[in-house]
Amino acid sequence: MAALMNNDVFVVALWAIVKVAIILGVLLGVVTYLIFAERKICGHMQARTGPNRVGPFGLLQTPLDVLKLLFKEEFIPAEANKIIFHIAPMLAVFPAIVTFSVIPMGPPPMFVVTDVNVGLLVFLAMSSLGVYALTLAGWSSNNKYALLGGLRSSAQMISYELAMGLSTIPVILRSGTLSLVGIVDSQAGTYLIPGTHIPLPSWGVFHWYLVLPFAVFLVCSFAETNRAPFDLPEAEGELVAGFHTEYSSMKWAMFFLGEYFNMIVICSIMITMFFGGWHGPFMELLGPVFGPLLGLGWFLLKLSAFLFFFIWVRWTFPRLRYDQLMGFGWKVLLPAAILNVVIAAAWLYWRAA
Amino acid sequence: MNLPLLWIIPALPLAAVALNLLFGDRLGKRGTAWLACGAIGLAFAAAVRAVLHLASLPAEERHLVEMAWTWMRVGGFHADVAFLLDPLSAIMVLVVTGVGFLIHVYSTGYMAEDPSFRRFFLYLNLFMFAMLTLVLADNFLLMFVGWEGVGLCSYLLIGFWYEKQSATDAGKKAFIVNRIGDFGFILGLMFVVAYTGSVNYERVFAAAPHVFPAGAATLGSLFSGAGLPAITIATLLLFLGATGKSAQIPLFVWLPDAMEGPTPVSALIHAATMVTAGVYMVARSHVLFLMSPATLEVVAIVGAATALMAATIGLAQNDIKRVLAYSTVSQLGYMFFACGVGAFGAGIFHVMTHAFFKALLFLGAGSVIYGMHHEQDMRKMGGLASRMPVTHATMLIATIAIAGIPPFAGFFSKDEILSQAFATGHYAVWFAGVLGAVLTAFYMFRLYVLTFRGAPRFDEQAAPALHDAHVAAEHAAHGHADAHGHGADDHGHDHGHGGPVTESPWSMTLPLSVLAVLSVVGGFVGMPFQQGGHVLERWLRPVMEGGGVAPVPVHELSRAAEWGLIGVSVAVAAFGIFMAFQAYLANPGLATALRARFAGLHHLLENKYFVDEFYGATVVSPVHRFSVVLWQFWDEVVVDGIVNGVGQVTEVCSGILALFQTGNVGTYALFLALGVLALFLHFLRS
Amino acid sequence: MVPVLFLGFGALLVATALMVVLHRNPVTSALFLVLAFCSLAGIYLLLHAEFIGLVQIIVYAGAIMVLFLFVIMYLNLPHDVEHGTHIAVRRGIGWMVGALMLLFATLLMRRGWAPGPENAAMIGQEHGNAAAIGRELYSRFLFPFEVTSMLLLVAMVGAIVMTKARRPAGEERP
Amino acid sequence: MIPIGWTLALSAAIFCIGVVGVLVRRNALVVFMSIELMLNAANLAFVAFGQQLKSIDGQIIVFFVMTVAAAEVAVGLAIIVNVFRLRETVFVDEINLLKG
Repeated sequence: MAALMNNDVFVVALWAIVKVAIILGVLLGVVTYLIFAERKICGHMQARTGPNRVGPFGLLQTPLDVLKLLFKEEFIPAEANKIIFHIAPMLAVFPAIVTFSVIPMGPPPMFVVTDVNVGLLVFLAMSSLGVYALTLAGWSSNNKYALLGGLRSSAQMISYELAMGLSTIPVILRSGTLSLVGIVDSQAGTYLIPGTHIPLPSWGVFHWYLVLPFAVFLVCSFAETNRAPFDLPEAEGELVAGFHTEYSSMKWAMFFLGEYFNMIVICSIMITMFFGGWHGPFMELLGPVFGPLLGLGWFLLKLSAFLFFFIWVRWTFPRLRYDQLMGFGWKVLLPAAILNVVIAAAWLYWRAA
Repeated sequence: MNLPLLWIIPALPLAAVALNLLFGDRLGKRGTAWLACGAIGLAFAAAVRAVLHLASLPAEERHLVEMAWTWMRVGGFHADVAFLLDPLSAIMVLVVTGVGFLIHVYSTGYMAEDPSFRRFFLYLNLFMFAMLTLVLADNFLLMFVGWEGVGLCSYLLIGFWYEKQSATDAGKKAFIVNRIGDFGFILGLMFVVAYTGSVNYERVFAAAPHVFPAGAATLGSLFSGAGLPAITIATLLLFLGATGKSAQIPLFVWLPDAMEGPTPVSALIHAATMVTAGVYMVARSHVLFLMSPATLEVVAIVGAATALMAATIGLAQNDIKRVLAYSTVSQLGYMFFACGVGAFGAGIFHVMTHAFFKALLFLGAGSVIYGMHHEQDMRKMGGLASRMPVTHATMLIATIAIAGIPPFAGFFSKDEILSQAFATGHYAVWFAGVLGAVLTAFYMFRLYVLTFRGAPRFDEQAAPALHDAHVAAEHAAHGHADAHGHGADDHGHDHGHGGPVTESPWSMTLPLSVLAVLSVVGGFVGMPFQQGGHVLERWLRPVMEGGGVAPVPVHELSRAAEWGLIGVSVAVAAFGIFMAFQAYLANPGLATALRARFAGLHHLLENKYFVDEFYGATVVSPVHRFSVVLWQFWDEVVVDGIVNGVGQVTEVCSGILALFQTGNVGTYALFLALGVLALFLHFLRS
Repeated sequence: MVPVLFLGFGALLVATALMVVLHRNPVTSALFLVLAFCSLAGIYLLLHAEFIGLVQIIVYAGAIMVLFLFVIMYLNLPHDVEHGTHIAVRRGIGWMVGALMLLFATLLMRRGWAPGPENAAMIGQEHGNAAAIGRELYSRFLFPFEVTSMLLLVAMVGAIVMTKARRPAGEERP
Repeated sequence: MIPIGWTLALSAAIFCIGVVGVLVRRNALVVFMSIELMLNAANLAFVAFGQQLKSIDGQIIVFFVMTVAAAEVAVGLAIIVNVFRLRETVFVDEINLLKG
């Protein structure tokens, strides 16, 4: 045992496993109540109270829904490609979880699973893998609507990945590294607005040349998570329920899980890149033990804010038409992102020179 | 005065051509006429300016070269597009632009009815461009460009009325005959280049005396062909080119047929300018010719023979333009034997005067034809003197001039030529010249009398009918512009077609008058009996004495001898004129009697010594038969056989190879993989 | 531990590649190919080529293969029918050639290898080879880099033009 | 540190599998995928050699190969789609218009 403890590889692996376990556990809970929050919020937006029967304030509503889904009968359509039909939902969840391994949720090393020097690439890679879940689900369930949904999702996600990837480049240019931890570190501290004495946290979004990238990234993140107003793969108005028309019970739940995971992931990434990650005031005051905890707190705070924003948007905006979606992605976001890259590069070069 | 812009002189007509091509259809007839004439007029002005500048220089510096750009540079050989203005080219350029301008003006009247007015002036300007290039070139190559250009334009213009078989045939004939001459020219040029390594006049003439192996060939050695020096061959070939262009024996046959073209064309190209190109070329390269006495002999003999022969033919022709054509040939003969006897200056002098009066004669003839509603047969004319006073007067002047009566232009030049021939001891040639002079005087006045004097031999009242009949006939015979310009009946011509015979419009008479004046005074530049030679001689001296080649020996004639010669030539001219009046005016019986007496001779002359038929028998038909053989055997059997054979072989081979072309990607990939395997094996075994 | 991982990834790679070739359903082949690429990316990671590894996933798995899937689904291809003698023959030949090639390749690689010129140290390993690659791309390989961008542009335009839906004759393309 | 022999053997194996795929399959798309396999085998070899020679160039070449592969796939798939529109098939042995 001691020998094992001295084997650092083993230790690292052990720690990683522990962290992953914690994250998974927490995430599942979080998602459950994220759904609850969504229903509540949309209820209040629509001047109703939302779920409030089961348990106090309806708090038990979603856990019991999950339970129900677990026990529901599983239906597999005939002529479906069984294997892929089974794999697809897992694919929806797995990339998101992988991405969590590189997100710094608090000051390293405590709150970071691993710090790979190409963390951002990991995120991009995983989000690009996210396509498969929807595409395959749509294709394998041998259903026109599902297939259409799958095709839509694949086209949509590929299109928006471009803009998303490009909009991250200014951030990389600024921080000079692909490691998410490095990116977060590059946003530590504050800076004075030129010409004034007003201090600003030197978060990405507070630098003028990163505002537009942030906007682009935000829009793309909606598209990547297939959430309104970009939820065309499951546009219930046109395709019964899009790619998961044929799915039921736990597989269907997996898709939901995946969607919310992705949401959380992308929000964390946004925070990491544009909102200083876990950085926030008063951390130095609390000393080495509680300071990091506070960092985690800041991170969670920002995260919840973003999640609220996502829900808010979903229940506010109407769905785009498909051609609008594509046109917007290719003709507006992509050029904007490219413009960002040029502007940021020029600005940084000029400032460095 | 800064450098005269030489390049602008040929550039102007070219620009006119371009404009005419681009916007001609919008310009309309007036615009086209203005454009064409304006360009030539400006060219004339530029030429005058340049020549004045040249004259302002001291004699030995009169040699302006203007480099436009380097044309080609191949190894040691290089040719420029460069223009040379020296006394010789100065005369030529003045004559060409001046006479050319007048003839352009004339054409605006003469061609007024022609539907393809624009095309005519297009060709005419193009010709001017080519001719000026020829004249102004400072090297043989560029000269050759102009040479070919004028050839092309003459072809185009002879065949101007291409819907007429005879015209197109004449055009082709002219072109082909010229090709023979051009071939000689090219070969001669190659000789020159081969020996002197350059085409530039200066370098060639400077180098020639040194590079060409000496050794004067005599006339005898020409026929024996033994030990013929290169210079002789070269000059002979060049002279062959000259005979082609200038219609000398043996290549003169095309010029009379060239009369199928519009009369201004005959005047400009086939009388005044182009046909003298040969003379110009010989005079230009006199250095080379002087180096080869044998060639000079040939030139002199050919010239004299042509002069005599053409003159004799001229006696028996009835078509007014043909008479003039043969007189042109014979006059060109004079020029050549002037060159032949080494009197290049005299030759150029005659070129100039001849340009004046021959152009005048043609234009006058054109005016007559125009007035006669395209009647060209002199036997149907007569008594026009009263009806066309201006034409008559000018024609008379020109006729006297060509006949060689002092003080008209023709006299001076012709007399100088003859005296030179005498002085250099070419007595036979001289005698031929004198004989030619008699004949010239005779047939020219025959023309004059038949046309203008005596009683009219055409029915004026019946003119419309005659004309209408005639229009139909014209199509077959020598139908002209208006043959298609207007159908059988519309007589909307300003000169009242079919109406009474009247004088031509001013646009035609004006040039006539100008040319008349020129043919009167044109000869005074060559007034004899002056210390150190007359004006023209002194003007040309820097050119003619350039190059260290001894001129043909001249034993100075005594003043008395010269007077004698003058007396002789005047006398013979007078005799000819007298005979003409006798034969055709005083007692017409004489002519018929003569014709009856020498029926055979007359028949011979009327048919131009059967030269065409002779060529047809000796050259054309053998060539034709040979080419038929080539066509039916060589081309159809051998060449086509080879081609088809290649095709069939390819087809068979590809048929075999196509088996590998399965169109199946998999197979290709398989072959590829096998190839890779082979490579692997190779590496493994190595 | 690294060799173990390598062997694992390698085995996965070979297996999935074989499945790509063997499986009759294009979609399944494509998915196996994705898997193969992912394991290849893993191998890249083990070879300290993190950047290439992840680009591998992004480009191949994330873009190219999605394109493949998209096309397959768009054409709605069924299982490939592959029976008949000539196909069987070709299959036999194919496998034979492949085997031979592998044999020869191994034989070739069994030979001695001349040691190549060794750089002093792997450039820019300290902070990820992404930085190093970027530096090289924008300095020594700048021209090929630009040319490649042009190539991509051309390919994009070409693809768009080719797949544009045909209009009936007479009607002009906008 | 992995011995280069392993990597090369692996890449050789993948390459040969790709070859087999090209030779055996008739579905143009699968053939295409096999070609991609070969490309990746080459990439692997490049990376391995780069590793061996302690040079980054191998990976840069791989980068370029990937770009070219992307372009190639874009155009190739476009061609296949067109062919399918025209001939209703993607089987390479049924498309032999160029048969000599």
